[in-house]
Amino acid sequence: MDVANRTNTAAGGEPKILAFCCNWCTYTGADLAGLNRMKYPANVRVVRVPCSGRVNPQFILRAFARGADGVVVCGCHPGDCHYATGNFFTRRRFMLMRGLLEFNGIDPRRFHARWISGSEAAKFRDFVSEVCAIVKGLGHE
Amino acid sequence: MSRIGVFVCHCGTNLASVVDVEKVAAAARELPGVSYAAEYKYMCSEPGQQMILDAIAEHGLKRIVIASCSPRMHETTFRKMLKKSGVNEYLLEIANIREQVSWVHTDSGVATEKAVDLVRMAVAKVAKDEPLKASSIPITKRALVVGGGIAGIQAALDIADAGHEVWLLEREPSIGGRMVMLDKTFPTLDCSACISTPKMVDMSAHPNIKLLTSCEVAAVRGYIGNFTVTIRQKAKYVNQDICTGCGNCEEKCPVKVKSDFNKGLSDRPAIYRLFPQAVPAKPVIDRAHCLKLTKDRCGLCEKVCPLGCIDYADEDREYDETFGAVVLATGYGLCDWTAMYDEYGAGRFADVIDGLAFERLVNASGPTEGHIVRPSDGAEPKTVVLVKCVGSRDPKKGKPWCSRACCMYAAKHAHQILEKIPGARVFVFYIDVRTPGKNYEEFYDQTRKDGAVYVRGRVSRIYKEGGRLICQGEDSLLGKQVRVAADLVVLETAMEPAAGARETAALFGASADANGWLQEAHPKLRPVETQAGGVFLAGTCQGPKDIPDTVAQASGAAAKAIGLLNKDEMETSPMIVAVDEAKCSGCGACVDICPFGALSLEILTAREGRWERAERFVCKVNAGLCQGCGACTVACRTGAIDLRGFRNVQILEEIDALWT
Amino acid sequence: MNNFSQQQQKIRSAASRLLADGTVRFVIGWAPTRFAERTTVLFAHTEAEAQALVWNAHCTAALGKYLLDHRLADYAVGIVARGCESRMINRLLTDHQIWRERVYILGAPCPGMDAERCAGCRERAPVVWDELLWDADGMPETGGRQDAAPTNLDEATIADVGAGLALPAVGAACSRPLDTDTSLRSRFFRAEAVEGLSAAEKFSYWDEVYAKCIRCYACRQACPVCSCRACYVDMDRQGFQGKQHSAADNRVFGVTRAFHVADRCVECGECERVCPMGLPILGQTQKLIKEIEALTGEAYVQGMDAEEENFLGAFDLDDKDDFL
Amino acid sequence: MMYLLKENFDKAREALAGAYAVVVPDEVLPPKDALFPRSETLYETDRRTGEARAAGAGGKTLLFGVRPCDARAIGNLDAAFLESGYVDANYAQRRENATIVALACAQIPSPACFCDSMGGSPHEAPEADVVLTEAADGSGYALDFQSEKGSAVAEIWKAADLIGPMPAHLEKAPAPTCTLKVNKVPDLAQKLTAAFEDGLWERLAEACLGCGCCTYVCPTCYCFDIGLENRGGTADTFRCWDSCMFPGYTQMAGGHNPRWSKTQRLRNRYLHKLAYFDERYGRTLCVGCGRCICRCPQGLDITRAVEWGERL
Repeated sequence: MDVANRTNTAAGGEPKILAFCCNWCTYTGADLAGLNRMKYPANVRVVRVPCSGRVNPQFILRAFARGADGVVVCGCHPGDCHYATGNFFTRRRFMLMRGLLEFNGIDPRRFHARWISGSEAAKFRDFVSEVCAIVKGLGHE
Repeated sequence: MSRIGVFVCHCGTNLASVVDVEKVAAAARELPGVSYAAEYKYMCSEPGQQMILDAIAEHGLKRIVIASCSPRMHETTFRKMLKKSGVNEYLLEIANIREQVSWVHTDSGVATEKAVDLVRMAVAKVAKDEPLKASSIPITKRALVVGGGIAGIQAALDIADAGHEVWLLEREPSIGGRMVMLDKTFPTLDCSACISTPKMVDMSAHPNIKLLTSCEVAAVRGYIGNFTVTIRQKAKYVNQDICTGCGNCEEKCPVKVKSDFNKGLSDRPAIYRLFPQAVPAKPVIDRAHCLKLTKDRCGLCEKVCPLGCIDYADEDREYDETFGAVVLATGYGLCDWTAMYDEYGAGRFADVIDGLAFERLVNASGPTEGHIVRPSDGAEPKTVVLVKCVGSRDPKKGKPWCSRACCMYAAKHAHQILEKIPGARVFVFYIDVRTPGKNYEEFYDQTRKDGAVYVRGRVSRIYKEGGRLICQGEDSLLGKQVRVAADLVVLETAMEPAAGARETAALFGASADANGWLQEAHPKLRPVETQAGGVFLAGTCQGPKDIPDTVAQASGAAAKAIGLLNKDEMETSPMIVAVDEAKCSGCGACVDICPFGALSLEILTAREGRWERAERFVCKVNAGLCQGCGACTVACRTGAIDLRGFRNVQILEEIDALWT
Repeated sequence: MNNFSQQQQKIRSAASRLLADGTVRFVIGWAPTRFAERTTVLFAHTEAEAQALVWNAHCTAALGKYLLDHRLADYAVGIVARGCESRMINRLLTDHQIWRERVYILGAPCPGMDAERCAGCRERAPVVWDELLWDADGMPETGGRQDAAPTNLDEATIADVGAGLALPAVGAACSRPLDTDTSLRSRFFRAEAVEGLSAAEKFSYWDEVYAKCIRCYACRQACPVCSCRACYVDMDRQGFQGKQHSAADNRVFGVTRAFHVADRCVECGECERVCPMGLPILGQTQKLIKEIEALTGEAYVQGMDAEEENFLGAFDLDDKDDFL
Repeated sequence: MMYLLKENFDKAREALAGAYAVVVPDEVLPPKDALFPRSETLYETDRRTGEARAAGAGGKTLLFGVRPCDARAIGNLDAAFLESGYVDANYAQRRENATIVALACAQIPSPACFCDSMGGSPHEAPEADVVLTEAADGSGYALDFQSEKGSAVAEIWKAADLIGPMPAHLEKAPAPTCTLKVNKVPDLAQKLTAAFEDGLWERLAEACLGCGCCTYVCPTCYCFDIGLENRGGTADTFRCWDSCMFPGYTQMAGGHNPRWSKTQRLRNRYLHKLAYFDERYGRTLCVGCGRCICRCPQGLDITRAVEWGERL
């Protein structure tokens, strides 16, 4: 969690952003961005999970503890979950976790969540670019 | 050492033109656990796969990472390939360096760096992969259809025609449902009974179909392929095996009860069949009204029965049967408008009736033999008002949804009145006219040409004046109040889910939406499936629809059930959750999360510490129901429940791999 | 004025009766120590031992967690339960950890004890009991602890009561980043004290806290919500948390612990009271409850009954996602 | 006898900062952290080559203001880490590099102190290199330099002109006595171990929460665990404090746990402090610092076990 000292930007490198993407929506959307040859910053590293409901908030803690500059969690839009309700739980979990991170002095601009469907390749591109710009702007404290 | 092999694909030039594949392979060779790394033009091609297989054999590789296109593309291909090797097909990870690297980044340097990172993550994860084995469950080759309306009948016939055994369960004494109550069907005006009763006869004669009437689902255990259903057979008091349906008993029975089937427009005896063409064509005793069963007198039916079929001692009984697939076709009911619309008289006026009652009035086999008369005095109405959207599209008083069929059957009713009563006038109050169906708009047009007057607006009040019913409302096109003095008012009321549908569906693990309509797995792409594997939806239980749509969906549900029953065994994904009972504290947090009802708490009795027979709760996973979403794993603080293939430790390793 | 003496007598007679008639195997309550401002926990197994139970402002330890030690037992356990203990019991019932029929609850409405954790307490009367020892009327309903009443050592029949020297609170004499004022507090006093800080200040605030943490896990052990058979932190092979101590590792533990109890915390404050290093960790859990209340717009108090729905085990189709 | 004026106390500490990393013990934790850290990397391994590199254990330290009981506790740690037949390299290196400056207790620090019942004294610290004892008039400290390391400290202070001979009219203040008295029990170790199966252990443990607080604040608890953590290309082998109060301490790989109850764990801790160590090294491990009594959230008290032993 030692963001200040261990981030990549602190070492002068490019920031690394970890993205958890659900297999059925966002991962598919990211693939579609590729199929359409859309361009976005190369700072994002995707971890594929079956459902955003699989993403344990402790994974986010781990990523920050290891030195992530930013973490994003993406899933299907509410109501579109491949497993019906997984992302509804995701929503509550990360609403709480985000508050807790902020409370602990982790800049909330380093953590983002977004619903991105399998067809929203452009939204994936824009979101990744936006987070990347924000995180680059933050640099290190 | 893990003996991991890494194979980097060029994908022709798709990858290699941006990513320095040789550099990726070289970097992979330096990763902990990696024994071998290579690159090749097309990994997915025959020679590419052979190259991997050869490398596995030559270098004794135990785990495989393939850096190529998206796992959504070729994960299955490579899993199949691994089946030919000694490596378990789940000891495989794909690093997606095409869709998520070479196609989206232009700078070769950063793209290569990212590709190396993704390979590093995949290597870290694969080192923690466990060999998994897909298991298979045998499928009971028999379907259960719940509900004997046209949807259930169609689904049952389709499944039976495909060669599978079907049991159809109906809670009423006869199958037929709502469709047999109707007179004619729009837009073709063919006789409803003429097209539905032959299907009912087919049903009863079909060698693959077993009919269960006066039955309910009491309980369900099991899951896709193997549902053990407890069926409750309600007492019929008539030995159905012997009865020939001669009808003596029905004639002699002294009791008169309002007929539900005829919407109270006629009477029936206490020993009765639902309607003349009922299937099975044998009577049952209505225990609530039979004098023998309620007061222990009469006994006439027993005396007149030539075959001694009557058995007053008959009792409800329950028994278990196993089915591989289930089609829910529980249908709809009409909303009780009398409880919602006091301004329409709330049932005080005998000549304000609902659409289904009108169907019975106009039906040749109905109580009036097809003569449209006023229920109050039997006179022929000259002016009839049809009110649409009673209960529908009215979130304040009724239901928020559109009932879909009413626009068309209102047009049909108007047409029938104009046809049967010369000189009759018909006014139709409407909000919108919705006619999306083949030949529907044309039918509506014709009805207007025939003389039906369409008034745009809701009826705000119906009251009696001089023996006639005054319908008052605003004509919103004219912008003024109108009053129509009617002899008969027909309310085209809202469809609502049949009573008990939600509860019945829940027994099978399927759910209902906020309005009580059964929930399909996906509103667009999986409209006949439910979240519960092996449970399918047919007809109006899923939402309001007309007969063609109902039948189409029923055949769709049947096709899904047939597809399931055609298999002897069903392979289940091994990537599901598993519980470590030693760690599980039985708190049940995971149980609340599972959308499939795959988790439950059970009491475990075991020796523990000083206690010889300690009882505690543990979570059990129903492998047939778990779909592998893993949402439950987050609720488990201990990590006692974990998702195979995406275990906590695997994901943590992936994360750690990024920051060294 | 205080009613401690009379009430103590009621506890002793009720406990004696339950032990005499065999209703319970033992009664869990408090007993004096050698030190004037300290009590310990006593499992009274006999009527004579029941006479050693005390009730005074220093009865700070919460008793609910002990029920877990006997969760597999086939006998019934008696327990003196204040508001906090009764909420713990409900929580343990909700989490299927104990059997209601094997707990006999002596309800003891509490005036607020001489502990900082009691300062923000809103629910001092028990919410579940088998027997209410005295009426909750006249108990202050919110905030503020009672003035420390003299310990009723003269009434204690335990033989070896020591010199009666005052021993400070468990975590006292450690430098706290916060003041230690124990007067009337708002429900989320700890969280509010941190919320006003800037992000950088928050970060260094917690850095200081977690540099001191010794990972003794007293906070977890005392927590009635931490009912796992195996804590994630004890399973380093599972990968979530290694055993290494560092401010960063300790911080991951602190945040994870808070998240693990997030929607089930009964706000007893034991985690903070038992901390030997005197760390103000209550703010973490308070913050989460604040967040839940902000989302639902409704009060969220756990332990009020045994049939509660966990916030994280449910959802509303219309839950806000403006954090996205 | 050399003498340090009270007004020069802080200067004396500061004067040492050039030659040593000066550690002033925490208020709660004993100074063992400086010799046996909460967590330390033993060696780093390259995960590809398997080459390991020892991490080393730091340079010269000076513990300033150690309580006599804690100094005695360091003697007990020495017995465990250096004198048991196996020499723990990291501990040995730190111990070798450490100079201990003890400060005799002018007042009893806590009502829970009972060092004088355990064979110690608030004024005596033979394990220390330097002992500061307050003069009877409170004007300064009498200095005992008890070793070569102590003499090195004396040289620094002399060079800085901070100390001088103790004026003849001054004498050390008499040692205070602890308020918590525990009777000396002859053969306590044998009595307690003989009562291993006694039901009273369970009664002593009933109120125990099972946290590890007592072991972490204890100056003589030296149990540790060794773990491995992968950090990308290298793997850290680390040692960290462990606690016999945790079930995981005795958990075996196959799932069996010989000390499955908290009674067994508490009994083990008490017996280690009062009997087992004595049997092996001829000295009682518990030094009577009182921290475990003071910090136990539930009011447990190890002296109860001593009293009970007396009645056996």
